[in-house]
Amino acid sequence: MKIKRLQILFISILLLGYPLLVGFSSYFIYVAGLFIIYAIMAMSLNLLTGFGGQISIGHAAFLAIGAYTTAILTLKLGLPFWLNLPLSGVITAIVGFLIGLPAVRLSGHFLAIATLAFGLAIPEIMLKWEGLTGGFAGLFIEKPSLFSSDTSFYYFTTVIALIITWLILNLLKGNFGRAFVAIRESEIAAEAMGVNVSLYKTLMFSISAFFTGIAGSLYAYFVGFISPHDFNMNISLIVLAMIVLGGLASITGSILGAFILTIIPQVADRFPGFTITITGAALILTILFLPNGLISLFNYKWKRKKTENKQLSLEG
Amino acid sequence: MAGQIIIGGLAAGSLYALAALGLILIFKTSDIVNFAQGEMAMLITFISFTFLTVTKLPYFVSFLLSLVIAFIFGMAVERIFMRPVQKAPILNQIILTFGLYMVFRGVAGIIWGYTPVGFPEALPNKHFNYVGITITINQIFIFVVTTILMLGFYLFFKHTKIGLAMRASSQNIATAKLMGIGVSSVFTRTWGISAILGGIAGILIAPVTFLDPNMMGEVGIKAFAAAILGGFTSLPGAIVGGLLIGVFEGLIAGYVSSELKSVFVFALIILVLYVKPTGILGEKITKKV
Amino acid sequence: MRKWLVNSLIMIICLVLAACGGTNSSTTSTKNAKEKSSVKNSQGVTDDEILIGGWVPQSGPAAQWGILAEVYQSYFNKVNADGGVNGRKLKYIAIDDEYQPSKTVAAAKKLVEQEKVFAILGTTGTAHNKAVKPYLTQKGIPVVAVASGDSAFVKPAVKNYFALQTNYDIEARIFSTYANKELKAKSVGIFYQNDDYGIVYRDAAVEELNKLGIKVAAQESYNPTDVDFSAQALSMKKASPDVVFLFASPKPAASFLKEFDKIGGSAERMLTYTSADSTMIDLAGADVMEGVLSTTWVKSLKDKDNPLIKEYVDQISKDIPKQDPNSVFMRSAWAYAQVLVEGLKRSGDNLTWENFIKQMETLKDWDGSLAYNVTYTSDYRYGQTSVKISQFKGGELVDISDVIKYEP
Amino acid sequence: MLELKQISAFYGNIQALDRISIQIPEGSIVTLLGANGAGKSSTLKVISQLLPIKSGTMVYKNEDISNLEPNEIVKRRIIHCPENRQVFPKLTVEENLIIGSYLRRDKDQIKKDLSDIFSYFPILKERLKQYASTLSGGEQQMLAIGRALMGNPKVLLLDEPSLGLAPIIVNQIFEIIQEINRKGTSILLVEQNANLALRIADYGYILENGRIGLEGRAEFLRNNDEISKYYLGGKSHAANLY
Repeated sequence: MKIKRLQILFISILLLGYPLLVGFSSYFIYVAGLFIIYAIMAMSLNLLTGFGGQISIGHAAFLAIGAYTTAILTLKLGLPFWLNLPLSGVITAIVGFLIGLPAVRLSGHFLAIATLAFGLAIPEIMLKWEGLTGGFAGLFIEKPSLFSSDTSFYYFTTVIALIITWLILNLLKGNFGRAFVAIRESEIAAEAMGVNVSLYKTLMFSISAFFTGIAGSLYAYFVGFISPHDFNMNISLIVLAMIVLGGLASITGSILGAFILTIIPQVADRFPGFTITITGAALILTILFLPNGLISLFNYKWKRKKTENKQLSLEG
Repeated sequence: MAGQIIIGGLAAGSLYALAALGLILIFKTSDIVNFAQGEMAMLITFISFTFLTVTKLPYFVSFLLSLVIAFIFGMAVERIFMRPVQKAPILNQIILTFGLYMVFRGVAGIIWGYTPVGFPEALPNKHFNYVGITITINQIFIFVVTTILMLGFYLFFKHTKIGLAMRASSQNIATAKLMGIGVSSVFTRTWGISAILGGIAGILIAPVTFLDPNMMGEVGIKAFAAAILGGFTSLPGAIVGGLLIGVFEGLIAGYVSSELKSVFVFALIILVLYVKPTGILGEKITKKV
Repeated sequence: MRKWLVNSLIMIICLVLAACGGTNSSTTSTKNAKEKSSVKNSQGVTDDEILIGGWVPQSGPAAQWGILAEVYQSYFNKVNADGGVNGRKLKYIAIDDEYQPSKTVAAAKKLVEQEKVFAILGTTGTAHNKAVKPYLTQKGIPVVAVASGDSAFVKPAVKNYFALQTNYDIEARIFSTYANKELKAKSVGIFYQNDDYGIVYRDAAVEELNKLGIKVAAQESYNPTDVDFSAQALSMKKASPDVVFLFASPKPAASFLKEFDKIGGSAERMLTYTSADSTMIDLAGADVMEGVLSTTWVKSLKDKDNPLIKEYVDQISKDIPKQDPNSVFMRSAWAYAQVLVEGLKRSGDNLTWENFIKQMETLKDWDGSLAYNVTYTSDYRYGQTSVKISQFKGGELVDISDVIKYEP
Repeated sequence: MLELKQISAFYGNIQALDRISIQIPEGSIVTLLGANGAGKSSTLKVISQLLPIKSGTMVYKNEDISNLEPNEIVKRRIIHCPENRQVFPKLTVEENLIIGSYLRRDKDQIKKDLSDIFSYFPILKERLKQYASTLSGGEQQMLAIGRALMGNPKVLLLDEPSLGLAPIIVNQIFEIIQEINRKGTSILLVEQNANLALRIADYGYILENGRIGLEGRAEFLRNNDEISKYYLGGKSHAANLY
């Protein structure tokens, strides 16, 4: 746990110093900002999938809801940004709760497909619901006047990301975290331990959606333009890939995964058509050779834990 | 109008069902959802197309040749990629097949490009009119092929030893080994057969969707939907699911909104899963770990 | 503690490498840009090179547009082989934005700030171009031939934006006028793609048809990824319009036409220029396509004696032998690049953004490219509004009218 | 006929068997006794090759079978009837039995074996078309044994056939085990219930922490109070089972 804290402290110092490193280049700051937003999303998905064992292949839909909530609240109601950010989270959480309700009854592949369906349906609804979402034309969002430049908004995003990381880490340490892991390991056993499985599963969806909604809100401000194209199934897949690549049930792993999969397209964009192949190959190699994700290269603790697990499984 | 919509829906639905058969076969035996199934089908269709256009082989020769290649390809995918994760968690398996999906699609794009091309139909294009309802001979052909394949596999699973061995392996790997079943080779062959099914699906679907690396995108998703709706373990379920989705989306497109037809389909699936979490014809999966 | 140090070290190295990799390349490219050139030129220009950039999706749902980048490169190959532009060779950088607007923003920033290109050429995606328009407008970098016919890039005219392909809105009006005058249509049915592309067409067509007193008998839409169009074809047949407008990309248009033909639908059919090439015959079949009308804003390959056509066919067959040069995408892309290079030529040795924009505005009914009569003024940035009506006849597309110029 | 020489095996890093040597002479019933986790089931898994042999050799009819695949073991008619029955829940009783004869090609003999099994366990004939998951525990045990017999075993490895069953059914099953043995099948029987096992066995091994603690003829083990107290938890323990 200590190592994890220090890693995160270190990452945060680096993120805060990063604009100086790259000489405030707008491109590098933009890419780093995207990375941070994806890292938030990856962490919240990891909460649901890595810690809670609930697969979601439709998480981009939550990002979309967060982004559109911010855009619509800003453009139609003129709400200020300090209100939009939490509201986007809350509204996405409510949707997450509603999605969580039927999802409670499903598990494994069935849940995967149900969330896939959700992820495909939301952009189509956004497209159709022109009056509210601008449909195909998309919506432009001005950055809040307080953080109107890329750099200042980058810092704001970093701070929000750090707060969310802290919240998630604390959440995992508490009763919530234990209940999540118990459900992942065995729903029946969790039920026997007195965990209200359906309640916690629904809550997991809501909490994960809440943070993803906030990421969506930041996305809308940061990119400055949203359209249904931004939230297709590929995004959901990439974010899922991030948490697997980095390491399931690892917060630093999510950050690492988000980093790598934001960077690959930027590095590979000069080699036409190879992005998808390289990303896919990275996924395959990780699963085959580092099933605990890249973070397992960093975490020395992991090895010890693995042998412990083995002993446990033998005894059981 | 309703009659024609239903026929159109059945035609589209049999494509979804056809694409779903391979998915179900793999899931039934090795408990893996193969998200790369559609892309494997696409690759095989491209191979068939290469036989047709570059080496100028007759349709059915290239059809059969590409199915042979499909069998080898499917087995290779299992041996190289899937076997190492046989015991890994579901999520790892899902992600691995997603990885394959990306690589297959990317590689197809690099090799063949993204410009869609036409693909010949199995039979000369003819259509029949009956009380104002039109149906083409190829639609009937696809439907018949799907039904025959489904029936064939049903009998295969029910009445052959190897079919029985596949079912046994899917239920309890260790005990299946104690029966003398070479479980690994059963899985390998399953993937080979699924790739053949995918190939058949791809080659029959290509004249409708046209051939490019994205050809199975929409059909693939609907095939998943069909499989899930039908229960994911049941071959007849795939047919029921596929036809239901085809007709349902046809009716929605005809009478409600053509853009929202997928949304309605997904809503239908979530509804069905909520009422019956194992799908329409699905069995409760009791699995020994 | 030591382990933590090792961890941190590895991470520092990773991140710093990533960051420095970028900064290094940026400093070198600025150095290159400054080394030899006279101070007054804008970025991306050296004594022997002009850097041009753009993004095109080369993977993802719209990857078929990736071919554009190859055509630009092919045209630049030709120009370079002929000695370049005023002694400067053209260098082209394509970035794959995977058809995701957030990546397009990254691509635009990278091109302007890291690669420091002189101009941006032929970039795809209406939504994607819109997403970066505020940024590019603020930078003032010339954006030539946005590969979208959306009015957002021409109305109102933006100083650094030069459109080229026929505006969607205008094409829809040309369709309506033609249906009215030549086809004597009383009613029209519209089949359109439910996205940034199709809806612009639909709205313009509906407005124009209403003006002309023609009934809009049916409006059938679909989503870009759909594969089954039987319901739309059926509704269209039921509405039995005199003319059907297809505002659709090639695959859905071909599927719809096949389906419409199968169930016995009969009407004059008009297809947008995006689909107006031999691909349609390959996809839908010559029988189905027989008699379908379209417009073309790029010159047809039929006119083999035209040196413009000859140089195009020769170069493309050399550089992209796998593709049919008849493709309307490819001919369009060639035209985009031709217009850009003409602007560069006219700018002479004074390669500043300011001068380039001024020189582009000197193009008056310029016919030296595959497009007809290219014109720019300070408030007219359509590039051209001239098309020919063409028709599929006996398995090929032939022009059946002279150039029609539409005044916006 | 089947002989294990100095066999060691591991689960990951944990040693399950430590230099075990066992002999199963033709036509005999040999029993493995010992506490939970002593390595009884692991011994059977090593023989059927579900658990790989780390060191040592296994010889069957003068052939070294230490490194064969599970299906090769089955081919040699060494059949393992696993712990906890492990019937295939979603196959019918009939299909479960047929899968037991997976590697056999002698159709007529299979038919005969099937009717033998029905004569041992008439209840299976009544349940023929039912899913195995619908059977009671005792019926499933019968099915598991029947399925193993469908492999026409020369050596039958039985893992805890009495586990969780009512005494009446246990007696019935043990009678059938003896009957099978009389017809010429050698049997290696793993049991928690030592008294029961030693009643029908010829020879017994007592395992302790993956090693053989003691071995001897069944009557010797059966009649030695010291041994049963020390190794088998005493008479009181055995009595508890009844």
